[in-house]
Amino acid sequence: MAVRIQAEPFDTGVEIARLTAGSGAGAVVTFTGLCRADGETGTITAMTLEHFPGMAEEELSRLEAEARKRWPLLDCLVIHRHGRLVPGDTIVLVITLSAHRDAAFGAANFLMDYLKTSAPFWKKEESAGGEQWVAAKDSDNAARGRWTQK
Amino acid sequence: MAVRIQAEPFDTGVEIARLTAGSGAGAVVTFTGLCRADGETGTITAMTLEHFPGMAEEELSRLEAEARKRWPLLDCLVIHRHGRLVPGDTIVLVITLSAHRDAAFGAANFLMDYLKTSAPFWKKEESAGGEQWVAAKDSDNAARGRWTQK
Amino acid sequence: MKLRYFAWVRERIGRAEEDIALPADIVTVADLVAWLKTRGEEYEAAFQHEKIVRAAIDRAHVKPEANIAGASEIAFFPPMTGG
Amino acid sequence: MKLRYFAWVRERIGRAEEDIALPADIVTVADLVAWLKTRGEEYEAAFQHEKIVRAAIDRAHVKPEANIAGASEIAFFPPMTGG
Repeated sequence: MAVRIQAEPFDTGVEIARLTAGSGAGAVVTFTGLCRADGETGTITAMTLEHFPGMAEEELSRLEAEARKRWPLLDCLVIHRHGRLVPGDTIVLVITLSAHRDAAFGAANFLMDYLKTSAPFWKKEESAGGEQWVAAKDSDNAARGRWTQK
Repeated sequence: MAVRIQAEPFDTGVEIARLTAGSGAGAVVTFTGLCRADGETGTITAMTLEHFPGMAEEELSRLEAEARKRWPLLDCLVIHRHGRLVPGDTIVLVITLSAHRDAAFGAANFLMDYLKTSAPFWKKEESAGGEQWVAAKDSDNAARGRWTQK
Repeated sequence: MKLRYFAWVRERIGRAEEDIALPADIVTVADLVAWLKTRGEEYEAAFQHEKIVRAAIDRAHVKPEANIAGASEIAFFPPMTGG
Repeated sequence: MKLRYFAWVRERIGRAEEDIALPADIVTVADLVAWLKTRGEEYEAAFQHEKIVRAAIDRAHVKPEANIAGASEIAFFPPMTGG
């Protein structure tokens, strides 16, 4: 399964090159999520991503399998980091490969929407005022809803 | 203007890293289009991309400006190659950076849809049977139509 | 039964996991939450807004009405905020 | 007037560009296409299905009814197939 949970940074360029070589793909879409200083709880200096080891891998693998069922993907990769990150650090990488762009865009979008609301990760942000857990966003649940309403 | 027309290959990883560094972005979306052996006119050995120098740059710059007007982008890059390419070669790269993923995904999708139907590039494919110009696809015009129907 | 807690559920309960012998009349996840809330202030705080807390049985998301029969591990955690 | 041709329009006409003095009664791009078609078989072949051929005045897309007054360069080409 092309799913990885890791504390270490990833190199988006290396991952794209590795997946694309010899794939026969006509379309490669990537999404990279990064830690922003302008966090959900205010201006932050760092964040810590807690996760549920084991379930995180299983849940992302389930999402990947669902994406492959819905779109004709030639390949697919999801990397999610955990641990302490500072603004500018990468958090998540999704890469989708397909013959045509609709499938690659659709699957990358779908994976991000579901990942946000179902992969067991939790963000705690650090700011001058202390530490605070990030609350789930209604907009993320709405985004996920898009995929089940038709 | 972050628009480049070139015969040379590009390095997606290098371009992503360059745009992302210090951008403050929370979301980076990339689309890479590649030459496929399974071409529009059959199994191909190569293709040649003809373009209208000058107008190609201007048209892509107009599309970029329109994307920046519609979505809050922190940065944006479009690279399109011309000349002779073989299967596996990169053709086009779109990178969009924003605070949140909706804008980055939306703008990348929009740029690709418009680029396909309005940037002055034409593909001629080479196969065992000779050379043949690629015909414009109805599906590309339909994809473009999505952005004007609301 | 092994119970696991994550994020602020873990912080409020004060531990990441525990093994507890459950009364025989606990059938669903909702029953388990109701029973845990009787075990002390820390559980009451964690499940104060119990509809917010999510559950997973053996690493798969479940709803409050899910039957816990056969489960070897049940986890409780806030809505996910990854990505 | 400088005229430029691309892709199969260029191949059918047999040249990439040319400078032509246009009759004064040509007002629109459509007028220009109709007049070009009278100049020989190669133009007739290029504009055989004239609704398919696209035009640009000074590097901007225009419709057949666009006025060519003030134009310094008009280009004709098939529907785009880049990306």
